[in-house]
Amino acid sequence: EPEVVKGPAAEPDCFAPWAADTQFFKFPKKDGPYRIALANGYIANTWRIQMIQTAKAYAAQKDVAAKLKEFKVVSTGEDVPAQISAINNFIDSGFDAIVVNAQNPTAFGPVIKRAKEAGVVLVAFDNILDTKDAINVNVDQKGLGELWAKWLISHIPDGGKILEVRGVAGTSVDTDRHNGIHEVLDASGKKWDVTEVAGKWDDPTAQKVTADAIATNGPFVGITGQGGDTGIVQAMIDAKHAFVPFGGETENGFRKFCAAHAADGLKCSSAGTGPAQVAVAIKTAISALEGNVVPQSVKLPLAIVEDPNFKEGQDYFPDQSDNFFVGNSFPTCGINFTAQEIMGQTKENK
Amino acid sequence: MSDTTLIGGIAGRMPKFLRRADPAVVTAFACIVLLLLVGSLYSRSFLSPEYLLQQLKVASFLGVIATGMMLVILLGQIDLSVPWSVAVGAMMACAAAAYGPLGSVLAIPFGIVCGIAIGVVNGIGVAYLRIPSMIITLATNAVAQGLMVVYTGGFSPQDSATPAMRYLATGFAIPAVPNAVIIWALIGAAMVFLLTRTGFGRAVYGIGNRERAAYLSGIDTRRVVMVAFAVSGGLSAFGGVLLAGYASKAAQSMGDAYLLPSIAAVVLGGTSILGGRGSYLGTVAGVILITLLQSILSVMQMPEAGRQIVYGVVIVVMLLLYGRAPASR
Amino acid sequence: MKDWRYWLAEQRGTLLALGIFVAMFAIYSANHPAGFTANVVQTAANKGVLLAFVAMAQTLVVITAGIDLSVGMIFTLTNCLASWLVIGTGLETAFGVIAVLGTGLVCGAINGAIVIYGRLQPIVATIATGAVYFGLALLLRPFPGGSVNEDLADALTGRLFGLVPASLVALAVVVLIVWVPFSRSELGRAAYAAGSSETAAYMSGVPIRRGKFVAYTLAGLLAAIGGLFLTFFTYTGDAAYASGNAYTLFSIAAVVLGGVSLFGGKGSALGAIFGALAFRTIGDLLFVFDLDPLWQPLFQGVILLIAVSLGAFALFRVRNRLEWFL
Amino acid sequence: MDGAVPLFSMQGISKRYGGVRALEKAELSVTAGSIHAILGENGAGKSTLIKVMAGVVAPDEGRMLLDGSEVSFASPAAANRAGIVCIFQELSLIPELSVADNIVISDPPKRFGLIDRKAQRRIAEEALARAGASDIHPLALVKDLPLSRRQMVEIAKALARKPRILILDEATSALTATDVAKIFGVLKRLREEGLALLYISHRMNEIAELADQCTVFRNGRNVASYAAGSKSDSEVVELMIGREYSHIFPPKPARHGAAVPVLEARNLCWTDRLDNVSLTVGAGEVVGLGGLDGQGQRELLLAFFGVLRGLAGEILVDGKAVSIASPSAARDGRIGMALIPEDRKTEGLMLPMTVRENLSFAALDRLSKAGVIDRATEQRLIDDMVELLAIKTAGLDIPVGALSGGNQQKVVIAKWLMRQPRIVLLNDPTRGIDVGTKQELYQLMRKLADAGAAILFYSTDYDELIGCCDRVLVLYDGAVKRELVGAEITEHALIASALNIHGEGAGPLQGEGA
Ligand SMILES: Nc1ncnc2c1ncn2[C@@H]1O[C@H](COP(=O)(O)OP(=O)(O)OP(=O)(O)O)[C@@H](O)[C@H]1O
Ligand SMILES: Nc1ncnc2c1ncn2[C@@H]1O[C@H](COP(=O)(O)OP(=O)(O)OP(=O)(O)O)[C@@H](O)[C@H]1O
Ligand SMILES: [Mg+2]
Ligand SMILES: [Mg+2]
Repeated sequence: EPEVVKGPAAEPDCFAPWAADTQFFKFPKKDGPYRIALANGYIANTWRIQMIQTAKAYAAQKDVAAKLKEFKVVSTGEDVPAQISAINNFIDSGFDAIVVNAQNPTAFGPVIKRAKEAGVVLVAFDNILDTKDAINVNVDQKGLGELWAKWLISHIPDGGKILEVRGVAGTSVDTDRHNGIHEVLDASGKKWDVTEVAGKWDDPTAQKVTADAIATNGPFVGITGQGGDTGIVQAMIDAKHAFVPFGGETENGFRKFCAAHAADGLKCSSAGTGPAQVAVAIKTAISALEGNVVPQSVKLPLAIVEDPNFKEGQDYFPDQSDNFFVGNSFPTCGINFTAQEIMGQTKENK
Repeated sequence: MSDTTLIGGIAGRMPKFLRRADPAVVTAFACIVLLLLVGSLYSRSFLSPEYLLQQLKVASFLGVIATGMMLVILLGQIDLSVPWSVAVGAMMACAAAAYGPLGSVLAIPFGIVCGIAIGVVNGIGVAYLRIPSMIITLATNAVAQGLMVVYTGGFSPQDSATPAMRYLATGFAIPAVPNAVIIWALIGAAMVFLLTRTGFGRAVYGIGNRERAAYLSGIDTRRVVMVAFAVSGGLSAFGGVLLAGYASKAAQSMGDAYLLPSIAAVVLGGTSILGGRGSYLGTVAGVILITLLQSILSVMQMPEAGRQIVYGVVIVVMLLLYGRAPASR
Repeated sequence: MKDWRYWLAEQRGTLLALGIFVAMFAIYSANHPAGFTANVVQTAANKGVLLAFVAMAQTLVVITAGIDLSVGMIFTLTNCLASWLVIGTGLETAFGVIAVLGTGLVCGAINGAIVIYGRLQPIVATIATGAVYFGLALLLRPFPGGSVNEDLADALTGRLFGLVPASLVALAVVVLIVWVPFSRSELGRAAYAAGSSETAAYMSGVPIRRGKFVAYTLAGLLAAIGGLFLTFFTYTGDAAYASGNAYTLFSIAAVVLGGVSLFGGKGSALGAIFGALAFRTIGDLLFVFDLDPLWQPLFQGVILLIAVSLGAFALFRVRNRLEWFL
Repeated sequence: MDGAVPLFSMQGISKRYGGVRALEKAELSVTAGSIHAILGENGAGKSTLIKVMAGVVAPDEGRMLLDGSEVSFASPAAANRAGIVCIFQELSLIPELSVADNIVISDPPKRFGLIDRKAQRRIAEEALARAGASDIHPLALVKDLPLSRRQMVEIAKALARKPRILILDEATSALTATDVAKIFGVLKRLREEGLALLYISHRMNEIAELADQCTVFRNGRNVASYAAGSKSDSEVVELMIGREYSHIFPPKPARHGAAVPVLEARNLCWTDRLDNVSLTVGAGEVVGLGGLDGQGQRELLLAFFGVLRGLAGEILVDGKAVSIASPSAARDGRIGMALIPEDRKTEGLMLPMTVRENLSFAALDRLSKAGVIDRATEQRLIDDMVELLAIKTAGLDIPVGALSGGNQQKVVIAKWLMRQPRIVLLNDPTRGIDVGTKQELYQLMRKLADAGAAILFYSTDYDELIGCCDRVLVLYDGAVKRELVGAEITEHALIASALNIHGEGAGPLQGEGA
């Protein structure tokens, strides 16, 4: 359905193409207001809840709300077929665009086909789709791993024992980040001895496996964690492990630790993309429906904060939940949410 | 302190324990030693006191949760609401702490009470509505999850653990013995007492063996079942509180990792899933086995796939060693 | 009493499940923006059939008074395997399908052997074998991917004559060639007998072990058929732990909703199928009701709670309290 | 039948369970076309012997010959194939399956490899008819049938297997006189047809009527074999119990006037099973419940014990109306009621639990302070009970399931006596119990009554009602049809009123419905 055209995109700063050879789409212009759906999978963790809150907050912003006739969210759980069915239902019900956080990047072939036939704009974010036929709003997962590895390399002069706390096995995010880390470490020429444990992006699990790793394989000269980083630092503190350079995610709790213990050696690089990327995805969908040129694969900027730049009230929030994901601003897209805006959303509405 | 008398008490009873020890329990403890020896081939640190104490500490969270699970399994029932009871306990305790000093004081009891509430719903379903526990607890688990999602999204949640929770999970009242271990020991001792010395305990075994006969003996079987589920909910929530103390905060998915291991630990400890038979000492062995196995597999540099396979195979092999039902003839 | 009353009494669980499903689906399609169309039915059917296969698998084991907590993992493992094998020419695809189904049979047989000949308690034995099957799945698919013969996939997830969902037809065929012969065979009856009273069955000279073994093995096969369908539906293999576990737990819910007794000896796969479809419709109801997204999980939970509590109404008819304890 | 070749014989069969010698070099031989009775007190090894025969239990030593050649059975199925079919003491029916399914369970008729339901139904109907139980619908689920009907199904099931040797282990223990008569007809016909029958029963009159040959077991050995009718009853009993035996029933005390009513029912109605039942049981009185099985006697006992919901009418204890909503209310101090249930294995005992735990189970509330069991008191009361009832057990910490049936029954009674109940309800407590134990039980009952208890006693055995009761209420279709007092209690009167026919000498009818 969409025409493949030449770039650049309508808002080139926000809709940056993933790579030089990324295609650009131009969908036939539709008249608003639009019906847009968000097909979410799993819901029961802070990241997802925060994402949904952000999506609602974004859709409620005045200029966005003006363009929307309906914004519907369905969370189908961990089951891929349920999510596929939800998208099919959205297509059959005549939604103009569907935003999806895919439970499985490769499973949506048939749905993409149907969406294309029905002229529905499909935009994936976070867990994106393995396809050239739908729009992906991408986080550079591998780049994230590379970033963390580079941070460690630059802060650990002589190489040595590194602890790598991985995510959920079998997911592409985990694999990409892991590969990024190892490619950079291997290329550095220094000697690294990496202990890998599975923290499952979950604080208590990460804490437990970190504690075990420290007790049996420690001490380490550097740590990288894909998630559950607050727990990892907690385990270091509990084990009285020396603070060492750390490349990790964007949890508020982690950043609190980084700010507090930087002087003792907890030099952090905290990077990732917060749940606010959903807003970019919705924005992309609207833009595409309006007939603007959008890249098939949008590259999101990483929200990076590195030692010694952790600023209270901006990069971390002492009175917010540890589980809160910081990094909710995409200035190039005109998107910037405060923590209060996101988590307070429902309360204000009530 | 009461701990010394406790230890003294256990030591005093030791010979009797050994005399009456269930071969399954003995084998389970032998398996623990074997596991450690195998682990020490990989790294000497598996035999270090720090590592062992740390395992005991981590095991105590599972231990507290499995205690409740065991009570329910002794009745011939099962509690699949563990994951979100744990999360509810952790999250609600942390939430209460947001309400000033009084909130902090009541945080732990409040978390536990929330778990008990889930248990009571389970208990009403199983005891009074006669819904199979496997399904009603599945449903309450879903409801608890729903409530927590609403809660997390609807309010700015406070989710850091109070100092008291931190202290319970990670502090040291006695040098070198983590508080979590002491708590597990106390809860375990209370459970042993409950099961062996009280009418309630006898009733639990009786109902597990033959509910009809227990009822006709004038036991208020429904109340016993209900209380057992409430205790299970409360202990799951308390496990969550400890876990939150350990991680210094609460998170939604906290309990996911505890459902299957708690069942496996109880059964590995020789308790019959059909109810009516099992000893707490066995559950202790089961909990330690599972925790050690998970930890050793996690630290050995093995891909997740291999870890899962070894985990499964080891459990089957251990059960074949001692967990077999008697031959029918 | 007339014969048909006995039949009715026997089928009560199944009919109740059918009733719940029909009522829910009526509410669903009446409120669906697209209405009761072939597309909507096809979507619901494809999703429901997956769980129906897994629930059938669970039913076979539950009938023997066991439980299989590894069905979801067999489902996942066979999905991963199918994403490697069910591809290529017609002949290759056929071999792939046979290999996948064979793998399911073997997994089921292993469960059966461990439970029956190893004399282990099914619940924990299958927790352990489930871990092994998941490990194997992860070996096959360290991350999601693979592909499937798309012509076959489209045919089986599409519609026959533009109207009837092919997946429902496939389900019916499986019922006819697996469930019906099983339930009417001597071994099937042995499975029921063993579930109802193992000692009585043994004393009566019933081939208990063979009956149970066949039940576990066929359960593996049915889970593999589910895994195959998952591959057809998603075109890929994915070793997703959470989803495997979810299917296991859902299958238990479906079985109970379908009137199969977890104590064994009673119930039918047809009931479990309706239970599965009803359970899936609970999820679909979210779609047609305009609920705040954060309230959706709670809504689902409450509906499930209500659905499983429906059976409790029979309790009010119980006049003799001893009947509580059957 | 002298000179007949033994069809089947067992030589030197031994079987031990741990320290217990269930069988010790036991011998038995069975001839075709005869009925062979096996007698012996509880735990003598009768059931074990036939379990060995039927392939359920593997013997430790000894050999078995069928048609003169040695055989051994790996499973009940193997024994079935050899033509040995057994009706086990603990019923071997599958509760969730239909009667027809059960009857053909071991070898269902098949068509195209699948079970042929039409043929199955035909076979079932035939078998039921042969057993004289055509009133049972082949599609009914076994779990919905009362115990007596289940035993009939069990017999039909055995017949459907076309056995050469048919073994009945206390197969008639739950049957009433009418059913027993039907079964006897069947058994005699089978004998004519040339089958060998083995018959185990504790009812002497049945054995006298049926048996051609008798073998007595004691302590796992066969102590005597004789042709039926060649020994007197008391000789046989002495062989069984190994001691002298007299006066099975204790004398009834003379009554002067009405006893003080302790338990009273007024117009009890419950669904269609109880119809305006009114009765009183006085202190020191043993009141029997008679009638055919299934006429509401069990329901009546359950009604008193707080098990039934939606009960209409009044229950009075000591003249005051009480509402009893559960067994725990019924056993409570003020009411002090005890029920010895019908089926000790599922209702009376927790078989895998120890003798100790079972004995004190119903009295835990009394033995506990603040919920904690006082173990010294527990031990003392248990010792008292074991002594009082002479419970034979290898120890208090073995599973109660390992006791012989009679001793299990004593445990059930003891666990209630421990509460010193004022009202005792007995639901057919002597089922499957040997004469010696029965005698002890009757004496105990009388002792309790003499101590002031009110006893309501249901039995399927008329001799018992005659021997034990001060009064008997005969139930028919949920209503009390007759009250027999003192000398009126005769077998003739009991049977006549059980069938609700007005024989001569019938007393005044009770209840308005008659
Ligand atoms: N499975 C077993 N385990 C332990 N002991 C057993 C077992 N089976 C039988 N016994 C013992 O063997 C002895 C004989 O038991 P059996 O059942 O044969 O007696 P019985 O003659 O049938 O008695 P009853 O008249 O009560 O039926 C008893 O002492 C019993 O305790
Ligand atoms: N779980 C068990 N453990 C040990 N022994 C058992 C067990 N179950 C049954 N038995 C033994 O098996 C024997 C046979 O069982 P059965 O039910 O025939 O008892 P029984 O003594 O014959 O009872 P009854 O008086 O009713 O005839 C019993 O005597 C009992 O000792
Ligand atoms: Mg016997
Ligand atoms: Mg007996």
